[in-house]
Amino acid sequence: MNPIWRSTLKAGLLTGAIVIYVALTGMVLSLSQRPVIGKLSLGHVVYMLVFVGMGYITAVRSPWRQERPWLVPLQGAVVGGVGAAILALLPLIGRKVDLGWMFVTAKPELYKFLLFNQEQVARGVLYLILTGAVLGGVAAVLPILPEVLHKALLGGASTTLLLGVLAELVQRTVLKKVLGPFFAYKGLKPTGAAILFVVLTVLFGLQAWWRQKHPKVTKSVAAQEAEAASPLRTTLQLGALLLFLLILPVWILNKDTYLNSVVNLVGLYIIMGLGLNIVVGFAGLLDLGYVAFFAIGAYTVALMTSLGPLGHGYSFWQALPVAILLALTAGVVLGIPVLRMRGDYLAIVTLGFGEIIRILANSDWLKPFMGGALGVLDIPKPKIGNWVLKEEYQLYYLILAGILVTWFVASRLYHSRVGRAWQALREDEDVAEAMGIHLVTTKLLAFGFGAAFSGLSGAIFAAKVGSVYPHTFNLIISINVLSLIIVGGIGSLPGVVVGALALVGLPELLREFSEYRMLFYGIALIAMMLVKPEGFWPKRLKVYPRPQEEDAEASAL
Amino acid sequence: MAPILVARKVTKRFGGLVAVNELDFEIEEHAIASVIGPNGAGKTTFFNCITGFYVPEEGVIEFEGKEIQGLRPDKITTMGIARTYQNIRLFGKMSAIENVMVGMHPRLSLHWWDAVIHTPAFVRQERKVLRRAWELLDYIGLTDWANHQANSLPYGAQRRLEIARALASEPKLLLLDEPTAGMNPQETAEMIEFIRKLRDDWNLTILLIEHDMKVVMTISEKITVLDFGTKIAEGKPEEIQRNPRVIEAYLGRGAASGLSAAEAPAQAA
Amino acid sequence: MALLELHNVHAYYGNIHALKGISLTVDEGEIVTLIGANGAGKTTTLRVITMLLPPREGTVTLNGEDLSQYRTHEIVLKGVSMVPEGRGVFARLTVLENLELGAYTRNDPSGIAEDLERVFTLFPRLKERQGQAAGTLSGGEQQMLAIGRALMSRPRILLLDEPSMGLAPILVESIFDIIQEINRQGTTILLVEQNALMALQIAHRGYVLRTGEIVLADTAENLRNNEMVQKTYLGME
Amino acid sequence: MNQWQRRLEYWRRRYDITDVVVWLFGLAILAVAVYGTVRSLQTTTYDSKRWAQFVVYGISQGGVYALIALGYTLVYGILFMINFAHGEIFMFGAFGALFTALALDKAGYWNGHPVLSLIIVLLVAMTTSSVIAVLVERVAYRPLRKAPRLVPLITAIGASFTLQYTARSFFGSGLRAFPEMDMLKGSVSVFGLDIGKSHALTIVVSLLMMAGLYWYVQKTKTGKAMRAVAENKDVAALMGIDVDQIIVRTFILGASMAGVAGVLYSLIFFQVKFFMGFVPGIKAFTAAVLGGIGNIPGAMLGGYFLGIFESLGPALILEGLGIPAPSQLKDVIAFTMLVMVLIFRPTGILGEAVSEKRA
Repeated sequence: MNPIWRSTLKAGLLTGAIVIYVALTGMVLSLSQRPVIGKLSLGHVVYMLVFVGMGYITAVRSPWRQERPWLVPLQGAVVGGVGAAILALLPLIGRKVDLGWMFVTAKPELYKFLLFNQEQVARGVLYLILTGAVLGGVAAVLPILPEVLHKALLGGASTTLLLGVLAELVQRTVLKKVLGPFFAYKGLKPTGAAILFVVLTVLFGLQAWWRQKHPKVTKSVAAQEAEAASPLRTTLQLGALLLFLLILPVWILNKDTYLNSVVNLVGLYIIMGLGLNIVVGFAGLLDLGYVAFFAIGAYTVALMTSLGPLGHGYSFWQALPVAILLALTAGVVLGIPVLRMRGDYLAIVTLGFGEIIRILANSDWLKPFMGGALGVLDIPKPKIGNWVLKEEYQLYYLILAGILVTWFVASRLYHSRVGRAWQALREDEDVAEAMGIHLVTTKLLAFGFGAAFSGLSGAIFAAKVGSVYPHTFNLIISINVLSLIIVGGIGSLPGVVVGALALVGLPELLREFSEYRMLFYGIALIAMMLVKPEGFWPKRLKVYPRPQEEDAEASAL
Repeated sequence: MAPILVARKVTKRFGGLVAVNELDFEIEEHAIASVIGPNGAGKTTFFNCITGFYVPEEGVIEFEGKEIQGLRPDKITTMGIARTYQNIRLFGKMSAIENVMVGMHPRLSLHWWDAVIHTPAFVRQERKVLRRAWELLDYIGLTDWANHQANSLPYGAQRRLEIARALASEPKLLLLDEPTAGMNPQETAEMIEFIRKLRDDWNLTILLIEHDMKVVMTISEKITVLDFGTKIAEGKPEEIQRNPRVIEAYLGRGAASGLSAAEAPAQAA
Repeated sequence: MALLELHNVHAYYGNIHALKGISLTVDEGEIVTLIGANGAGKTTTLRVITMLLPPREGTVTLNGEDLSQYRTHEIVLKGVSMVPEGRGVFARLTVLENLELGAYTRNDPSGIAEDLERVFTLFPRLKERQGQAAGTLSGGEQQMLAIGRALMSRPRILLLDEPSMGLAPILVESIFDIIQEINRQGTTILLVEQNALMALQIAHRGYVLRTGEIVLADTAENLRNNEMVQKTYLGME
Repeated sequence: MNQWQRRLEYWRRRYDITDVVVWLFGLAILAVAVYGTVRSLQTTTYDSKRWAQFVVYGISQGGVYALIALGYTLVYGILFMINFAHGEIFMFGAFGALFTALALDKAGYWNGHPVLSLIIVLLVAMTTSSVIAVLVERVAYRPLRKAPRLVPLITAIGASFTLQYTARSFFGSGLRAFPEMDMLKGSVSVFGLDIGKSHALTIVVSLLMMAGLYWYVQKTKTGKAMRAVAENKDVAALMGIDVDQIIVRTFILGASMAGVAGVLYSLIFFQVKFFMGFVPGIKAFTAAVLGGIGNIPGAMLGGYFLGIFESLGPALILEGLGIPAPSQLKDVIAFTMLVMVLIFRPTGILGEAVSEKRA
């Protein structure tokens, strides 16, 4: 057989394996009640996207793209069709043999859903295979189209789908005023989807056409140097961003409690991410016990301010500095013995430390002081004068302030002697030491800052939620924070925000997916390292302009 | 002139292997000296003892009259010794200028809180750092590469950048580990000139390890020859060239038994 | 036809252009030496031949067969064996285990036993120490072990990378004697050496490398008499 | 005398205030532990038989840790990376065992032919674990072999979570009961001690597996190739060893041990769940580090050491300090011990001193 067809068949088998995996995780069935566009449910989307994606990838990689483009859609159809045929085996086997004792997700409802609720099994299987073939084939058409058309259709289709998935977000925000008519209660109306698709495709097409006409030139380093010397534009951009952030909770999100609480959660993760980014991103120390400092911050505020029997009656503002200080102290105390260890040992010891804090908080031994498994309740909201920050959109400003402060500190540290020492350390510890950098104090500084930021985040978290329990502070939080800085772009400050939005905000908005969140994290971590290890918003080199005195020379460059 | 660095009876062992054996060594201030010897003779190990990467089991190393053996590398660098590496070890993902700025680390004094608040002293210092970094890049002719990632630089530029990074720490003694390795004759000739200029411009003492005999003979005021961690000869280039033990260690039996290369029996015929 | 032939080979470490168009041949039964300063590309050439560093351009052929289609462990099956720089003995394994690994690709116990005897005849020291961890051997013994191990695969061509490195002159002599002996028994040898004149005494032909290029290629005798070679490796004006 | 002066001088130069703080920190914990132990031995009511049972229980638990730890150590020894997903490989082994055991139980074989059933279950568990391990190696580690060290460590964490939550989705989030075996009910008496039969089985099987592994690595051709690859991959390839293939075999070997551990663990605790790999995983990793990671006898020793310490520790140390419900804190003891070992012996109990050659 022709090797290209053989590899196409292989791709089809892989598609089948992936689709079966997706079906057996239970995603397909549990999301089948959530409409995206008309009758098309999220359950349909998750497995059909595999056909689309694999068909598209096959086409992009196809050696026939140039010489025999007419065969490419056929390839895609084979990939999708074979994948669907394999998926069809699941209901076919499942109806004969009980798989439920092994796979809890292998239920008759799933089989029915996969066969499009057809009474006749053969017809259901046929529909399924046809669906796979058509989707794979259509997706494979895109890469052989002219580039503008390709980009336009891809952008239009994926954005329409995304809007359908994020219907709730649209419904609750200011966007409703514009897009409201296109949406049903949940998901898009079919007509709305069609109109949106056309409009978006045209828009994406125009943009792609513009790009083609005016290709983006990467600025030369010399131009960047000149720009860095006069930072006016950056200042303007920053101002606009700040304005947006200030009006976000009230005007854009309509004081919606749910959306604002999501935004606040993202904010707390951003603070933590900025802290861990110093430890992992700047200094290259892998800390897996980062949640410990978050817990210390939260418990400090909880115990100092709680109105319950365990509390001591201090105000939030009195407790906040204590929380930060205690977290910092814990960071340094842990850091001193641990930071002499080799890199990989650091990971396991910090992980152990995170567990220790949780176990201690949960233990009978410390129960009289920390409440054991029952936690600490009745934590009052912060007050400014007589103004109580009790609503989520009010707390937002507290968190925003926290982010701004941590961002400011992190970025100023990064561009200083200390920040350069951290980077040197990350690059080559031995040479860094030979450059006169004291390893332990430099690492301790990173660890201390990371811990302090995490403590700050924990302190606000306690006040926001109103109660703390030991089981909240498990390893998963540490992994979340680590994942978000990696997905965003390790060492990059904007990357932290992007990562937090993608890994904390998006799953919160897609509550249907919450069951599968950790699964997605795991896959995201692997995929990111394999495909785009530098992250979505990679760290960029800072451009250092020539000093002012030599302006004449710089412009000559 | 007084010696800037003195080593007395320095011994470094790895397991059973004696890498440096009771080495006595001196280098005068403002001199250029070389350590040569076959591969594995203990040259780099000796460098590592000076810079604090290794702790010699025995012996004393004095720098400007102060004992330094056993001190950690960061302390030794702060005292005024800087080095380059046989296989270039730049901070690859930082820009060229940042590499130089890291080099200034031991000469800067302000703390993290100065950086956060941007105290006037900090702003002044950073401005100075930036200016000096550009000056150093100017000096080695790499201003065009200033804002490029260090590991994207061409090979020769990386070698020079490593020297600039070492200079940034304002050393009194500079150790160069095979500065001309992998260079063609013209680049090598330029490097020789550059090392001389370096010494004069920065009032340095330079100690180098080198394999290229031509470089060694041209540039050194004093040569120390190591073999098996032991010093087998020391002196001016002309003396070294004539020293039979050196010829033996380097050239093997033909030369050692008094035959010139041309007269050696062609056993391989 | 030459046994081993490199034609216009270019190789890179990252973006460093380490070999800039090397062409050389080694004929059956020869000892050929590559000499040059540190960083000239001698070791890189050997790494290219064994595909530890596949060339970006050019061809490496053994007996007319292109080697670049194989991975390193398959090269050994083709009859190429290499003694790496710094000997590379497995320090935690015993001398005997090291030698056994040299015959990893072979499945003829009697032939292996025969070759083991041959190695022990060449290096009686190794027989005495066969139960000892290789890391406890002296430098000279490790070099012997590395050479013996390479012979265990019954190579057609043996690549030697700086066998004299870090050895006392007396030992260097005996190692070089043994190399000649191995060659006399029928193994072709490509020898990389810094100790240039020593290498040129046992080699038939030689190549001089400088910064990734071959600057001289001649018979060993002519190279020994060459003024530039003498000057570069003696530093004599 | 002179020697002591020199040593003092050496210390004064080489170490600074942070080192002193670390040692004081370690010594303080040690002092507390010793004080607790003395108090416990003075006051508690346990008799010597009870103490001995703590030890036996610890050895059996330690055997499981040791088997898992071997997987960490084998992979670390050859790739110098922490295979964070190894705990999940253990968990999948246990699930493989669970479904086989359920099927055998349904067919009446489980108690009808217990020895045969056990062997089948062990083989299935080893196979399941191996398949998962090979999959992880192929997808998440092999493409990144030349990447910076942090990168495969992160994919390992990712693989760990993917596997854990895949199991959760596939097999449900609740506990699954592992069928009990009549043969393993009750206890045997050895030297006057009553040892639960399943504990006894665990001890015997883990010892046998470890002996087998040791033999395999020391004596077989593949074992020798593994050790060669661990020392130097390039030179190993020059011997004609297919390095990738040997790495896959190493993963299989480690996973098989984890699969066996999964069966033994299920036989002791009678339950299988999707997050069961996490705690034994980090404990086993701790054990591997304790013994000196990369070192096979070290992993075994570390496993037993940790098992015994964990079993004895709460009663021996914490009770004397007057801490209520000390067994809640046994993980705290385990991790504290890890920190202590790393402070005073950074390369673990049997680990070789990492040569100071760096530059």
